This record gives sequence, structure tokens and C-alpha cells, in this order.
Amino acid sequence: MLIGLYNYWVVVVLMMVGFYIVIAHGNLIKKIVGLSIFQTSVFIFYISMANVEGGTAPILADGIEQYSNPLPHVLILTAIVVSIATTALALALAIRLKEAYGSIEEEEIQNKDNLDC
Amino acid sequence: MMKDLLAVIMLLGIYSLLSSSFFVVMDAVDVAFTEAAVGAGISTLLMLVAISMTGRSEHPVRHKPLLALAVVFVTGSLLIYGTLDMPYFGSAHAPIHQQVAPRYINDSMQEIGVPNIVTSVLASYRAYDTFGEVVVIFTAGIGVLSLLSWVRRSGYTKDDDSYNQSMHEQHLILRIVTKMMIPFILLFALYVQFHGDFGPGGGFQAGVIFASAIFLYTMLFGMSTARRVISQPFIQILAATGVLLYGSVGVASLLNGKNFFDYSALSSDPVAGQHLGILLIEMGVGLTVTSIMIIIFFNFVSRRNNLPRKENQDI
Amino acid sequence: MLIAATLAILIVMVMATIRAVMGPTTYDRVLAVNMFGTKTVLLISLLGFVMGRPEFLDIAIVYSLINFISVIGVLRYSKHFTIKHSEQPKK
Amino acid sequence: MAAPLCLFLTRPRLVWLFALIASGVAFMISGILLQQVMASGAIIYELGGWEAPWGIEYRIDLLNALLLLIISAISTVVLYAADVSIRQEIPADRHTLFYILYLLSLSGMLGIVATGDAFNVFVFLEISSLSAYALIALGKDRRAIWASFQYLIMGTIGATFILIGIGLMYQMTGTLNMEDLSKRLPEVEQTRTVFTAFAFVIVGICLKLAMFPLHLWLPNAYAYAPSIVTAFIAATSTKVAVYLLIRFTFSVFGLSFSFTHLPLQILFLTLGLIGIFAASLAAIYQSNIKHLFAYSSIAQIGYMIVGFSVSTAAGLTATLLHLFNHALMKGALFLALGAVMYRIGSTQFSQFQGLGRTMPVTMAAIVIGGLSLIGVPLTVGFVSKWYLVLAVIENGWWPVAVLILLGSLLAFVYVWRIVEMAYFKPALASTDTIREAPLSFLIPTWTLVLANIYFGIDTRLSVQVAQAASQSLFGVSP
Amino acid sequence: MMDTFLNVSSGLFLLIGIFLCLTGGLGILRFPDFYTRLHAVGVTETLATAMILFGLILHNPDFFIDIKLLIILLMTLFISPTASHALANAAFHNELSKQKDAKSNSEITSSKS
Repeated sequence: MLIGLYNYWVVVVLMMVGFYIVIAHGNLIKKIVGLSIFQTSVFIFYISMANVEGGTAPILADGIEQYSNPLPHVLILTAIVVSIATTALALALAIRLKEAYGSIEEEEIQNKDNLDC
Repeated sequence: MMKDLLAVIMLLGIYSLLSSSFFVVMDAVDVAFTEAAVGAGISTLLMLVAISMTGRSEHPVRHKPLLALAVVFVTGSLLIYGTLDMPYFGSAHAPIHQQVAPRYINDSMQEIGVPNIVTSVLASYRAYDTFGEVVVIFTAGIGVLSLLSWVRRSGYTKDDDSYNQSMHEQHLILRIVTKMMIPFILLFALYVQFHGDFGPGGGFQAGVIFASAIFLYTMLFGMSTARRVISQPFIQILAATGVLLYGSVGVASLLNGKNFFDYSALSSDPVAGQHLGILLIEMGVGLTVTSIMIIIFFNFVSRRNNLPRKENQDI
Repeated sequence: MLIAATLAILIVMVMATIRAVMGPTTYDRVLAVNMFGTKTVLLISLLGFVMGRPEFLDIAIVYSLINFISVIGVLRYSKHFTIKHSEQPKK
Repeated sequence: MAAPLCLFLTRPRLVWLFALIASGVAFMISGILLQQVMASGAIIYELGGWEAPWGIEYRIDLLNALLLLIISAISTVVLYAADVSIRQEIPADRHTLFYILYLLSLSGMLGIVATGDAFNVFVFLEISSLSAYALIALGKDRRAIWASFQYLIMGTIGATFILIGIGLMYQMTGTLNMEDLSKRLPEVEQTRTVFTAFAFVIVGICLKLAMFPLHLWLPNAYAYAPSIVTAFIAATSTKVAVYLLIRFTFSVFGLSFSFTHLPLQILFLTLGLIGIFAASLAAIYQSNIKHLFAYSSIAQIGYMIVGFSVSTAAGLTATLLHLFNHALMKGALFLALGAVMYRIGSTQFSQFQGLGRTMPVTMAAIVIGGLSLIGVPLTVGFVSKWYLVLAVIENGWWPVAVLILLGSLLAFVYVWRIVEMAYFKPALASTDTIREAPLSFLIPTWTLVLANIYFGIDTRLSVQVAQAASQSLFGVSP
Repeated sequence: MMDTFLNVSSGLFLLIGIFLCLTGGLGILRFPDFYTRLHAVGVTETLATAMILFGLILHNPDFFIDIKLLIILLMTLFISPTASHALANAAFHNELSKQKDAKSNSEITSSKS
């Protein structure tokens, strides 16, 4: 009976993979990749809750009764835009960091900072 | 564990493609459209440009994996715990399908007259969210501009030209195919832009496709050539125009005595007004997204072209 | 038949993913990603038919475009730093 | 209300004056709004003309109106000083971009506060944080970029957590409107999903709030940002997060759910108290004044959390008062620091020697702000701490009250360090020639300082609003 | 009569497509080095895509959708060989420089820029 939830569990695992990459990896680009995975999994989560068995895409057509829920789709469209905006900004910051510190490793940057202080 | 960042990014691209296939299976065609264009296209490309500047290998230093694992484990189990009481996947009786959504599905045709429900919700019922989304992307563009905007210099054009020459010899086939493709891509973008009312698509997706045509051109014909076609101030004005267009639609309805973003005020017939409003704001979204994407990409690439010089200058 | 084709494409996608993960050189990975992209195009068009609403082929068109662009992108931006990369030991 | 503002933002050749006018207009509008709300109760404005659960609405009650007023006021005052400071700290070709980002951030915050839709909160949160990241990265030091990156990672994780939480809530109730959510949540409040949703929203907000264990991004971000940005963000952005916390726990989830089903009260109380002490202690050992005040901000957030955890109307009043007052204090302090930065070019402790003589007016502002931090009578800090202690005692938590007073002692220690450095040490040779800060710095700084004192003496307005707001929150969801 | 013919031929095309697809997949997985893999994929991919799309076109009666499928087909015909070519070209240039020593490597770079 719990089989009805398997979809969400897979999503949770994906989310956690992304989350782990974000917090455990020192490389900035990899952090950004992890963030991207994390966010995409949240999108998958939203989309899977919009699904209705036997439903089709929410574009009205004759002879179709059951549609999927359009609202999460809208939310996720917005969220995707937000995520690409965040990614672009994060990458720009990473580039600037590379120019300023000559490295994109968290630890090296922190070491250099400590030397400055 | 992968140490080659290039490989990591390519796998991310695959992940993105897969998730958008999943969106198609889950009937979210609009989302799949966007995710394909954005996740697999734009963000992969931006990451590629970024690692071409930051270097592609990762140091094998790993720290505090235990703490991280613990945090992840706690969060994960909390989420699993939370899923236990959820309505089952795909069940039509879940509250989510009972409360707000039926109104959209049943009435949007009469109220707005657009078959694509996602478009009508996006552009009319929740127009303010979409406005926020446009502003977010605008913010990101301005942010990238403030972080990376290049110093205008004429010096590198020569390099670029000689590079251009070598590209020309090497990539003749690519260039010709691209030349043939670009008009088609632009046309397709316009189709997506204006077909968004009836099928998947809309301003955002069209903007991304439009921008990716420009990217393609830039990658194969060099930055300076692309600059000749699209200059920086022009594209900035375009971005601003997009947001302004969106906003002024709202103000127009405000002036006509209705609430902000109430498009039914735009025309004597409410449904026609809604349709007009949606078209206009989709245009606004398309313009903004195109120009902001181009701004971001151009800034990344120009930064990269200027990079060796910058190192000599010793910032 | 359609379902069989979908399954076959899924299998091929798995194969491509394995190559992309294993791939000793960058080019192997690019190749695998490219192939993956083409297969996604096919998958989307097939899925449209399987699910009975084949109006959404626009997505497939976008996929093939994106695929092309990302291959060009990888080549354009990887070439530079592979050269840079091989120069680094000289310092 | 925030939206028409955004229109102006996009004119590419935006100048300071224009930004100032926009911000001032926002300030006036929010002033009028506050009056209206006080007179006639909550205002609802439906965007797009669709009624609430289907469309998005602005819902402005006393709490929002107060917040709107604080944010727009601080932003206007700070912006007045921006012109001079920015010219020195940011390269010329970025000025326009700076003002655009500043206004975007402002409109993002106003949007968060004004909206009555849970998902809309997320969107505006991202607007304000994205622009905040970019603003912080404009700082001169290369560490500014690193601080901004850290902030970005933490902030995005926080925002994604909030997104997950909103998703779970939506899953259980099928609606996104806050008003509607609060009606429907009680039906399903016993489910584990709602519990998880609550946990995620709270943790996400706390990341943004920089509550004690999650505060790591804050000190660096404050310390290396351009001083105007620090003044603006320190005074407003954490306030917005506190607002969200209050909004979600009290209005959306409802008091009974938040505080009876979960050990939230004791958790927040402990974290708040630890936050006060750890951050105050850390503040004492900082060598950079900006760092010092950043840590003190974390400590002050601790006070707000304590007031919040009391979970009575009195406690909430104290939190709101402290929120209001802290915005005033920190705005004044960081602006004064900005003036010092403008003249000296550094905010290192050692550079402060003798500044009491060379820059008397600025330093006087810092001292009054500091006194307010400690909670000396006749300043706003006293009022809010007074109410906080009262609320705690009313609940019978004597030890907590003692601890709060002890925390004030710690604040005294670090403020004293500045005073000692500035007034009792001879001036450095290098800073001997420093003149007083320019007028355009002094006016806004002293405006805030005087507001500090005014609201410290005449407590009617702020207390009345805060009390009414917290009582309305308890009235809505008993 | 026509219907059965269309169905059968569509099935046939799909079958060929599937077969080619699987061959390509096997190729990319099992072949020993990059160029052979490129060969396996590059050759089968275009044809397999064409076959499957043809099968779909025959399967489907709607004119508008057929046009879209044709567009996809045309695009694949353009893009796929071009991508393979670009890939091979790039690999050839760089692989060459990998095998030779550093001296000729620098020669290549200098001739390039």
C-alpha cells in the first residue's frame, strides 16, 4: 500500500543527493551543480503531485475530461526561471572569485582569507 | 566521484534532459519545454563558459563529510516521514485537485478564452507571480552585469579576427549549417511566442530559444561579430522595455478603473481584453528573457576573452 | 510497436548514460550526451503518440536544437582549456 | 503598491535622485497605508481582479503596514546618504546598476511583506536576495565576493526549503493563499506532512534570518559589503525574515499548531538565548567594527526570537517593538560607520583611536546607537527590552529575564570598547587630519538617531501599533 | 486495405529504427576507442531517427503533426551529421596534439591563434 508513494521517495533521494553535494563539496562549481540538482528535484516533486491518473496535459481540447492540475506547472515555470537566475548569478560570482583568489576551492579561499586577517 | 568538472556538467545536462522527459510523462508539457531549454540548454552552456574560465579539475579535498551526511540524512528522513501522510501519487481525490484547480480547468475557457490553461493561469490569474519572475530574471541580468561587465577596449578585436579566421577554416561545415539553421530557429521562436496560447510555449520559452540562436551565432562567428549585430546599450534598453511593457499593461488596466493586471479592462469585451493582455505580457516576458539571457551570455564570454589580459594587469 | 520502440530507446539511453559516466575522454562523453539528446527527441515524439496527445512535438524540436547547441558549446569551450591544460605542466 | 515602483526601476539611466523619489513615495504610501489600516482594519487588494484563492492578493493588516513603514523609511533615509558614499566605494560605471539593484531589493522586500500568497513570497524573496547578493559583491574587498557567494548558497538552500515547505502545504490543502491556508490547515493539522511542511518553512526562514546556529553567512556579508548596503540590509532584510516567521507561525499555521504540537517554544527560547550570548561574546572579540555590529545583530535577533518564543501577545509586542527599534539602531550605527569608512577608508578597531575628537558628531551618533543597543533608558533599546522582560516575567520565566539582562551587560562591554577607543585614546597620526563626515551623511544618521531617542521617550505610537498588531494576530488565530 | 498497409509499413519502419537504435547503443557501449564509437553512433543514429520518424508519420493521419514530424526529421538530418563531424574534427585536432610531444603541440596552438 505504501507503493503509492514511491515516486516521492525517489524525489527525496534525488533532493538529498543534491543537498549533499552542496554542503559537502568544496568546489564552487560543484556546489552550484548540486544546487541545480536540488532545485530540479523540487520541481519534479511539484510536478509529480500535479499528476492525475488518466489525466492529460492541461491544454483544453475536445473530448477530454480529465486534466492534470495546471497550478503546480505554473509555479514551477516561475521556479525554473528563478533557478536559472540564481545559477547565472552564482556562476558570475564564481568567476569573480577565481579572478580574485585564483582558485575555486572553498578551503583554499578560506585559507587565503585567514592569511589576510 | 568525478573530478572532471566538464564531465559533471555534461551529466547534469543528461539529468536535466531526463527530468524534462519526466515532465512530459507527467503531462507538464510547458514545464518540460522550459526545463529543456533552460536546464539542458542555457544553464549547461553558462556552466561550460564558466569552467572554461575557472579550470576544470576539482581538488580531491573533502571535508566534514560526516556532518554533511548527518544533516542530509536528517533532512531526508524528515521528508520521507512527511510523505507518509500524503495522498497517493496520481490520486484524483487529493485536496490539491479539489480546491483551487477545478476553477482553472472548468472556467478559464469562458473567462479568458485561451485553451492552454497553464498560459492563462500564468498570465492572468497569477500574473503578479509572473511579473515577479520577470523581475527576478531582470535582477539576475543586472547582477551579472554589475559583476562581470567588461571594460570597453578595442584591443582584442584583432585577436578575435585572427581567431575567426582559424575558426573559418576549421568549421566551414558547422558555419554553413548554422547559417541555414539560425533563420529557422528565429522563426520557430516566434512561432513558440505566439502559439503559447494554444499549445505549450510562451514568452519565456520563446525568449530562451531566441537567445540560444544568438548564442549559436556568437559561438561560431566570434564575439565581435555578434557585437556588431547586437550592441550592449541596445540590448539593455530592450530588457528594460520588456519589463516596462509588462508593467504598463498592468498600469493601463489600473487607469481604466480596474485592478492591477486586470486585463478585462483593456477592451470592451472582457475575454478579448484578457487575450490581448496575455499577448502583450507574453511579449514583455519574451523581450526581457531574450535580452537578459544575451546580456548574461555576452558578459560571460567577453569576460573570458579578456581574461589573459586581466591576469597580466594584476588586479 | 510504439511501446516497444519506447522501451528500446530507454535501453539505449541507459547505454549512453553508462558511456557518459565511464567515458575515458571528454569526446566520448560529448558523443554520449549527443546521442542521449537525439534519443530524447525520439522518446518525446513517441511518448506523445503513446499517451494519445501528439500535439506537443514542439518540445522535440526544441530538444534537437538544444542538443546541437550544447554540442557546439562543449566543443567551443572545451577546446580552449584543453590546450591551456596541456600547457600547464610546462610552467 | 510595490509593483508600480518596479516600473521605474527599469529606466536605464536611473539616477540617485530618482531612486530617492521612488523610495520616498513608497515611504509616504506606506505611511498612508498604516493610517488607513489603523482606522479601518485590513486592506485587501486583488491583483488581476481575481478573487483570493485563484488570483494573488495583497493583504495588508497592521503587521505588514508596520513593516512596510519601517522598510521604506530606512531605505529612504539610507538612500539619502548613498550618493556620497557610493561615489567613493563603487566604480563609476556601476553606479546606475547599484541604484537599480537597490530599488529591486527594496521592491522585493516590500513585495514579500505586502503579499498574501505563499508562493508569491518565494518569488519576491528571490528578487530581494538576488539583488542583495549582487549588492554585497559590489564591495571593494575581494572577500566581499566570497561572502556574497556563501550568502548565495545559504540563501538559496533556505529559499528551496521554503519552496519544499510551501509545496507540502499546497499538497495537503490545495491552496496557496495564506488566508485560505490558515482556514484549511486545521483540518489536516494532525498529519505528518503538515508537520514536515512546518519544519521546512521554519528552517528555511531561519536560514534567511540568520538565527543562531544558521548565522554563519551573516557577519562576513555585512562586513564586506559597501557600507550603504550594509546599513540597508542590516536594518531591513532580517526584519523581513522575522516578519515571515511571525506570519507563518501565527497566521498561517495558527498558534495552537505551532506551539502546542511541537517543542517549538523551548527550542526557540534556547536557541535565542544561546544566540544572544554566543554572538555577544563573539562581538567582544572582533577587531573590525562592522564585524562587531554584525555579531551584535545576531544577538539582537536572539532577543526577537526570545520574545517570539514567549508566544503571548505581550511577547509578540516586544518582538515587534524590538524589530522596529533594532531597524532604527542598526540603520543609524551602520550609517555612522559608513561615514567613518568614508573618511578613514577602514573600520578596523585600531583606526578608531581618537575619533571622538576628530569626528565628534559621527561618534556621538555611534555612542547613542550603542547605548540604545545596550538598552539604556530614554533610548528605544530600553523600551523594547523593558517590554521583553515584562513579557517573560508575565510568563513566569524568571531565569530568562535575568539572562536577558546579562546579555545586555555583554552589549555594554562591546560598546564600551568602542567608546574607550574613540574617546580615551589619543588620535593616530594618520587620522589626525580627518575632518567631520559630510553633511549628507550626518543628516540621515542623525535623523535615525533622533528617531531613536524620540521613540525612546515617546513610546505611544510604536507601542500602540505593535500591541494592536500582535493582538490582531492573536485575535485572528486563537 | 490502405489502413493495414500503412500500419504494417509503419511498424516495419519502427522495427528497423529500433534495431538500428539498439545497434548504436551497443556500439557506444562496447567499441574499444572513441573513433569506432563515433562511427557506430554517427552512422546508425541518423538513419534510426529517420526510420522511427517515418514510422510515426505513416502511423499518424493528422496533417499538421506530420509537418512537425517532418521538421524534426529535417533538423535531425542537418544536425546529427554536423555534430558528428564537429566532434570528429575536434577530437582529431586534439587527439593528435595529445599523441605528439609538447613541441608540436605548441606549434598547433600557435598556428591556431
